[in-house]
Amino acid sequence: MHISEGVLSAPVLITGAALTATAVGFGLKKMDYDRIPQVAILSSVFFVASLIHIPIGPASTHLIMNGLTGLLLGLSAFPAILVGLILQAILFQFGGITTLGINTFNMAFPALICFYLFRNGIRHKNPVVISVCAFGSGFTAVFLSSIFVAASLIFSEESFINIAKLVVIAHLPVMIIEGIFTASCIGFLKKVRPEIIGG
Amino acid sequence: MVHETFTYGDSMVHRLDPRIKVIVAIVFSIVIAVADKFSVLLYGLCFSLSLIWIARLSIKKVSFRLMIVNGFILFIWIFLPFTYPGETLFCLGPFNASKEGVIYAALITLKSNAIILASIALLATSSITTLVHVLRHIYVPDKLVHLFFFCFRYIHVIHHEYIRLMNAMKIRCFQPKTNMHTYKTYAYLVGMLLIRSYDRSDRVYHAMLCRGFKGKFWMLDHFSMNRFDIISGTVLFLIIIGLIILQWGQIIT
Amino acid sequence: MGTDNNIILELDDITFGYPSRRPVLNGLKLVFFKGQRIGLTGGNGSGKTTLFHIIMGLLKPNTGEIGAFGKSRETEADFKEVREKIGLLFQDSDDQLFCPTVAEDIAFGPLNLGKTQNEAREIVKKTLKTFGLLGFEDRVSYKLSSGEKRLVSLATVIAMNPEVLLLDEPTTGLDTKTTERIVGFLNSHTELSYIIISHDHDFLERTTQCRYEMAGGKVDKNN
Amino acid sequence: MGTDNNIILELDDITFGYPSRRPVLNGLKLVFFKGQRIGLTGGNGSGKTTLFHIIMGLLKPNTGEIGAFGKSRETEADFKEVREKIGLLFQDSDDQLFCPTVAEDIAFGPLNLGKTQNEAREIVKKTLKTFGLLGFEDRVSYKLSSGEKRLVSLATVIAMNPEVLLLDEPTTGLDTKTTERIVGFLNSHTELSYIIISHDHDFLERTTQCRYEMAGGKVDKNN
Repeated sequence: MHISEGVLSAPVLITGAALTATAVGFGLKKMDYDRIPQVAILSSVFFVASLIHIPIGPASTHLIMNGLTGLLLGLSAFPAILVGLILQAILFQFGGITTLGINTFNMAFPALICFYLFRNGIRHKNPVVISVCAFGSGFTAVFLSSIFVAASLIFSEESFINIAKLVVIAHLPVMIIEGIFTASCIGFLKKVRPEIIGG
Repeated sequence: MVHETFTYGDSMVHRLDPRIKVIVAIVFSIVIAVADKFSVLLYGLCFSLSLIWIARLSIKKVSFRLMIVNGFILFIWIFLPFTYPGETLFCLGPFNASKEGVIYAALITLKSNAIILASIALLATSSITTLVHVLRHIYVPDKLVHLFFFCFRYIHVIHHEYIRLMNAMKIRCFQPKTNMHTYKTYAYLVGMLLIRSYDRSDRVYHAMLCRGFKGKFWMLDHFSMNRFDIISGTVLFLIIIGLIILQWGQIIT
Repeated sequence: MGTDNNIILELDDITFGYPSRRPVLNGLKLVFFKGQRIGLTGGNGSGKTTLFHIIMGLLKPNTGEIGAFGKSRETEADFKEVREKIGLLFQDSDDQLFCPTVAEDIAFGPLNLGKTQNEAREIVKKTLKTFGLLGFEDRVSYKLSSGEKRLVSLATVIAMNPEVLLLDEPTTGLDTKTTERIVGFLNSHTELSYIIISHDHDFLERTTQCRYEMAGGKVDKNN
Repeated sequence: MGTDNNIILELDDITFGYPSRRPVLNGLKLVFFKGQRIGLTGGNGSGKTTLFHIIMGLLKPNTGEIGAFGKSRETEADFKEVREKIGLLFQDSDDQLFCPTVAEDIAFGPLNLGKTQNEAREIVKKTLKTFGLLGFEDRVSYKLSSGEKRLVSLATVIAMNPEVLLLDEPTTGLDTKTTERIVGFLNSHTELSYIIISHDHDFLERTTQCRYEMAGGKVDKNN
């Protein structure tokens, strides 16, 4: 869900950059040097996994996983997602320098929201609650991201409204798949290494 | 997967001090992103194209990257002319395309391509390892620089683990389809990668402790500017200042 | 490619390598017949594991032809059928097991082959019984001991009911008891043809009829 | 703890394990003297790697006492000194090489020990020379071949000038030439005491004086 370079207006770019800078600064401050390897190596997993193409009907989508990132990394999600996007920008030219701020914000803020909404839910004793919360996290994160992307477009230029609507609608099946994916993944971690999700 | 496609070469752009390249890329991108004059954007695109030309990058590979990037731009061309208010330029059935809409879409196309081409020419022609050192020099927070490098470093290792697990799925005749079995299988694959990475990050941290880690990362200095760097840097900045004057000069005077 | 019904594999002039390094396989030839039980030895880096991965279509050779079950195999689609009939045991069990529980890991292959959940459950039970692992269904694969992981990995392969096995170092690091179980399994399933990579000469002595050696990117018949 | 100056390590009654699993180490005893060169063998999962990590203070034993260099070692601060004198080569080189360039990886330890940038650069050069890797300074660690990675990993350990080495499978997956280099290094540095975990009997034969085996969570003297 990257917005390309050159599309957004200066105020939106600047707001995105400022919000991201603040949140990343805060995330870094809360992250000890000792935790750098862990946050970084998990970010590598998200980077590699984002290249997996998952079929939906005749088309396919790639995994976004910001809900899962939020659940596992909490406050570190902001720096982690920023790092992932910088790498994508340099290696594949997905997005670029001026959109780094807003693109990071659109992906990472929903991750953070899901962390606060669902972190207790995925530590619940009842496996049904865990599944529902993990699904909720995957679904909500993508939903909010698409809303934020849409909002960034509309704030830049009102006539982007149709494209903005399309972004949200096109991501509806992705939200469901991300929900299922996140629920299965958290279920897996819960069974195999519950320490990871603090359960 | 994470091949640094444009990194290796022996052009003037490849030899230029990477600190200059990164700063030029950042300033140029910002100027183009906020500029709104056709002339400025056209000159900007020419600037990026000449950098690509000087860097002697494969036209085929560069065009391939542009194609991917312009996917989103295509959407803008499909929608924007018909929704942007203004004087009607042409009609397509019941839809009226406005002249202003077409101009706006063209501006976006120019901006996007100018910035992407500049990023390819200036950033992708340095290795990530070099860029990591540059980031440290331009006062990016220490922790972020190390997070960035560690992430890049272990992408390679994890990609190998990913291939091995994909092979394990393949030899058991896994076929991705639109069904729960497929989504669950991919979730297990990612879950397994996450668990292994947790364990690996512990081991890496232990290896750091064994080498006396006390909360500080080290980097050795690498860069030194020569005359070529100073001259090229000055030329590049003068061009960007020219673009700025062309765009906003009248406002100041 | 040969049309002899008894030929399982026919590799001709296979070359494989990475740019700017010495080729791993270099003009390799191999014919493997139904009923054969071959032990494959050779030094580290001699290309034994690479050979197995080429046979399964996980690596594509730079040059050469691969025939399997009477057909030439080139595309990903060709190898799908090969993978239904040949089971590969990876050198490292951690590469083979990725499901949360032992039951799910063993059921994965059969489900991919179109079995129903109930059929898969039956297969899991039967396979676990074969390896003396009954009661392991709900154990977490990741937390098994390395011997148990090895047996479960073999079980995931056997669950797909293959005609042919390629076993890559099946006994490395195993205790005598687990090794005995594998020997017992192989010797009691005479319908299976297989190639075993191993450094354990004693094990090969008891499970194979002949010994091939890999060197210089080629397979040499030893005896 | 003993006061004999020649004792490097003295482990007494060490138990280590994870909840609800069989303990990995179980009442382990080990005395390791200056000048000793021990080969350590044992099946997968027998606890060899765990033992090394316990010695370095990376894992804390559930029970038991660890003495090193004449002092009892318990806290993180105690082990800092241990880690300056004992160098551990990890089983997986990718865990050990975490810096952008080879030079930075080798300089990391010396810089942490308080050397200046210039001194560290000298050490890098000297160490690379020892392993025949001159010119590798600016190579990127993740692009090295597995043999080169192994040598650079060993170089990062040696750069800290340790008295004792713990080498975990130093030759797995290495070609003969690289193995020879490691053998050459070990045999020409007679001042080093070490314990080597390896499955490669030939390599142990050439580099160690005696063989210990791990089984049942304990170390047994073999000869």
